[in-house]
Amino acid sequence: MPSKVIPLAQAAALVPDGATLSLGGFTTQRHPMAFVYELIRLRRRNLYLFGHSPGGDWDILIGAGCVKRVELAYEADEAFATIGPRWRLAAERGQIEWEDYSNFSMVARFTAGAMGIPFMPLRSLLGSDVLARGGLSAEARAADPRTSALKLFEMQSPFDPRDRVVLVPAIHTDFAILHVQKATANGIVRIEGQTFADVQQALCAETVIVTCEEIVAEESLRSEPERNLIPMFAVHYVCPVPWGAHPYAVFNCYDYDPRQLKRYHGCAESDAGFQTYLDQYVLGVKTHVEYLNAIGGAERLESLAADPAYGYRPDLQRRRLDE
Amino acid sequence: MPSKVIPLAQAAALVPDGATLSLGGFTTQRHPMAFVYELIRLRRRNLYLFGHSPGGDWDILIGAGCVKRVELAYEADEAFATIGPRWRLAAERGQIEWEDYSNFSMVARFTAGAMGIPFMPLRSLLGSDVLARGGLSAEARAADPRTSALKLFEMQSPFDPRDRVVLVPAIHTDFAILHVQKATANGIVRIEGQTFADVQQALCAETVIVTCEEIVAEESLRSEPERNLIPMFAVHYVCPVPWGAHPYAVFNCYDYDPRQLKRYHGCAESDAGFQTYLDQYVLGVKTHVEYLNAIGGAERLESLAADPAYGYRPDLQRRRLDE
Amino acid sequence: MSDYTLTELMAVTAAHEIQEGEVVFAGTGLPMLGAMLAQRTHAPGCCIIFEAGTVASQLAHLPMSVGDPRAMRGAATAAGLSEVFSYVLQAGRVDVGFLSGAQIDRYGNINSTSIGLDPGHPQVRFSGSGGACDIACLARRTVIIALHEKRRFPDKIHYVTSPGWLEGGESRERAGLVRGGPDVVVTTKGVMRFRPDTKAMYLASYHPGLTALDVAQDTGFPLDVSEAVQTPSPDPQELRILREVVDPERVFRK
Amino acid sequence: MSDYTLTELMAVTAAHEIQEGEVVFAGTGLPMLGAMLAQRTHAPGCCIIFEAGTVASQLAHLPMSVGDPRAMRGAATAAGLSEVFSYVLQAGRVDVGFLSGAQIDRYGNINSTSIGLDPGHPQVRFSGSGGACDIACLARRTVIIALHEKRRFPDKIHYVTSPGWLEGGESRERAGLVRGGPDVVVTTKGVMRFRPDTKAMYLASYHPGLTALDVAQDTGFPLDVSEAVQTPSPDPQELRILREVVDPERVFRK
Repeated sequence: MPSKVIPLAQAAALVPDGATLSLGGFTTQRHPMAFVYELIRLRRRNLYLFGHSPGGDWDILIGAGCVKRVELAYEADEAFATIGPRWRLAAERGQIEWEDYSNFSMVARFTAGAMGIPFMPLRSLLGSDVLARGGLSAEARAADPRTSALKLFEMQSPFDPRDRVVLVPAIHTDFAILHVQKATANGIVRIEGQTFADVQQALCAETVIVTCEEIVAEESLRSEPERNLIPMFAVHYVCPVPWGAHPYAVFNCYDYDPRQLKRYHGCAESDAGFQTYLDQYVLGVKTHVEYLNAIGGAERLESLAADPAYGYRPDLQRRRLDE
Repeated sequence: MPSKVIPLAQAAALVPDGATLSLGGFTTQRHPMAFVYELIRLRRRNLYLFGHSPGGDWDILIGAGCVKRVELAYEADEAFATIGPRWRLAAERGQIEWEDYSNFSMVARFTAGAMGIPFMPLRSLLGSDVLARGGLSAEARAADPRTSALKLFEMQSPFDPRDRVVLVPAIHTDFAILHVQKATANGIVRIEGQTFADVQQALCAETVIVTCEEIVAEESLRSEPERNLIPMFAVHYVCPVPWGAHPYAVFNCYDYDPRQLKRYHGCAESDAGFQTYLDQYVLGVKTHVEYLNAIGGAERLESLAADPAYGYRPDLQRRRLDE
Repeated sequence: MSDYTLTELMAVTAAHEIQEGEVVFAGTGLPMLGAMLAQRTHAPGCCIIFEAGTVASQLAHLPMSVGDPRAMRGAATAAGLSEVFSYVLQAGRVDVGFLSGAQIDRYGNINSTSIGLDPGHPQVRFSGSGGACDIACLARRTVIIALHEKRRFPDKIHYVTSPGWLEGGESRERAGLVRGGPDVVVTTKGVMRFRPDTKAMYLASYHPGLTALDVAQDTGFPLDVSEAVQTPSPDPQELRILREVVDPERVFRK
Repeated sequence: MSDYTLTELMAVTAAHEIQEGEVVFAGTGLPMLGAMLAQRTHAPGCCIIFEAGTVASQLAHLPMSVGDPRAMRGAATAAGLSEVFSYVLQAGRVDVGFLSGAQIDRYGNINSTSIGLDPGHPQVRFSGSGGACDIACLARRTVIIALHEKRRFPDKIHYVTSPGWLEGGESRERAGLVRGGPDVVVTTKGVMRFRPDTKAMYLASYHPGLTALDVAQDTGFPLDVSEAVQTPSPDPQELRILREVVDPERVFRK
């Protein structure tokens, strides 16, 4: 089977302005950050993002002006920052369009898309303003096929009229970009640890790009097929990008980087600070290798490398950092 | 956490007459046969079976008169027998009630039950008599809450009226019985190889009984949690039953037994032959160990043991058996 | 005939329906022979899928069921029916699926459920759909394998287990099916295809040793044979691989 | 106060809401402290679940997010959000879920989305639901953790992110919710519960150093304090475990 391996910069260039996409990972783990930085360097505009609980991957894209609309449940780095600073400011300033869902409903939307059905029924959302209210008008929805015609639809079960469910509409994106531990050149993917909604996000996308810590031989992944969750023919491009999720964690590879996260959140609270961060760590460097040098190089990375017995760094200093 | 281990006979005795149940496995692999033989010895009656592609596990239960109604897509041993002989005869003689579905729709019904939703939408079945016709009358359905009020329901998507889907009703059974390779005493389960619909069957059942080839230490399964698919609190009872799926295969443990399958299918074509088989291999033995002796004992079993490099027996003679 | 059997001819003919790189949803028996032969000859990159949960197997021994441990050999992914049916088949990722049945009508609708006008009181009961209805509804195209006898190709079948072109024309699309439909029928007597407009079956080729008329006479509905040619004989190299590599145990080969 | 902090008091109080053997859906922060403390004290068999995909973790280090690699430690199952939300939460297998928010009303409805009457033009935007709405709808009962300030307990919240008892009485059931509802609110000032009939919040206990009236005055709706007692102080053994075993790094402990 032909190789699907391409350089990161070439993969990022596949995403045009106005594209719909989802990014793998969850708050503080396995975001395709190297890919995100490339999109910012390419100055992509008017992207439509779909996610459940993204973190700084979205926040920096929003701050860099790449994003027109988001459909989401949450955007923050949890204990590192309870709301993404650029997302908060963009929302409060009216610089971004959005629609609020919950994690379960967004994941169910990806799942419906992945399964090839138009909707999924849920017992969540009933009684909430997530169901009762919408961020986008009917006109805005009708005008743009990238967003579902209806936000949600409540119905009675035909099998028992006392049963009420909410139908959530399927998502289909142009792209899904995942960052994983291992992949083969021909697109077999191994995710270690929590899978989040990466599988469903991949399977509801037209084009799937996987960045990985390591390209491995086919036999090594075929020997345990129970752990390869994405059919290989659904993966279109594979990019080897070691440390590709920094400053976020990758189970069994490295931990999150509390110092860099603190730096980001410190800077991103103000427009000027954010621009400084962008200039220093994204626009001012040309490649991910240069980025890794900018954040502290081998010494910093070594301090984050996972202890194989834990899959993370048990001695990592996470609080009371004085730089 | 307290142990969930109980003897097989005690576990089987939990299933009362008239219970609804599903059995794990698919045609020729991982059926909880030792449990099935116990149900026959207990002379259970009026069972309601739900399945996608069962094999001889159902056929022998049907033949032994244990079953009142089945909802299914298929019942056969594939290349060993293209229809289960006792199921065929029971259907042709009007001795059993049934409803026909497809594999996908039955699995989606289990999945809906497992997910806690009343139905799942599908794009299959449209245009077929599986959708257009039913085996059970509206009166029969209304009279028995063990069966869904409607077989199926066709609807337009509220998100796009051109989209049509079939809603399949959730299944909830009293029991699910699985046979797996490994389990811990407190209910962590490891399935190796194809999972079939075992996970969904377990999760839509009120009580889950797992029979296993081997009870293993908790650490050995917790070290690879990505491969334990059933939340441990959903498993109620665990029974160690080596060779518990014979004459069917268990990946990485043993192959199917072509000679015993030939014997069954040869006998089961006639009422007298079937009774002889039952007497010799089920009713005439008291325990699974006695059964294993009856089918040939250690010598036969050794000839079926899997080659670890394959997970099955590459040199197994499967055709042109002359006993 | 000659130096090959009818089963071998059908296996080779079925293999030719698989193109390089395609995703193939294979069932037990002849479809496995065809898919494995294609993978060992002209379509090494075809991806074999079994509904019981395996994707991209590199079979070393023929499975006797789609849930056989042999299907695990070299698989890239192993999961369950739900993953294969929803994420692969329903999502539109299967290029070609294989079907068979007891009765087939002129539009490629298939009965594998029962004989008798009331399926609730069958004269003969078969195994039922299994995954056949789902493959018929959701694969991009299907290949039907069948024994060719007049009673198996009747004017009207007793139960539509697996929808083909329904009443022909655009009736399949009108029923709400989003893709697919039967592409070819490979039988013990010939190869039939479907007219693009009416979706009626016609004879594309008759097997060596038979005539087009022989096939038409063994078909229970009028069969247009005007374009029929003789089915090509298997290539010796294909036969060798089929016999020595694909099915040396003669699991399905007769 | 004394030899423990307010955060420690709240963590211990939250831990007491978890019973032995229960399935606990925990979020980042105080709920993790409470769940881990319960597991190390009176409820060793409680099963800690994180929505990002882990079941029955045996935490060695406090996660800083529910998707933290630390959540993998000793887990019995690791999968994704879909498995946890559908097979565990929606299926009714979660005994207790934890919630927090920026605004909470007398019926335990929670706003964690935005301040301002039009959520499309927020004065202050928060992170949004995350899994909170789902936990509020689908757990068997919920424990709410909050800072206690008058503006955070208003007469009317601006957005119902997570449904509590809605308008009280049987309104939750009428909305179609099949189970659950808030059981208790643990704040920086006291512990509140809900009347079985009206579902209105009342003060169950006020923290040491405060009076019932103090709490009522810092609440934006009328709060029945007639049954309020003082919140029990943490047991020294619990405090020791919280400090030495659960959070020696002071990740969440203040």
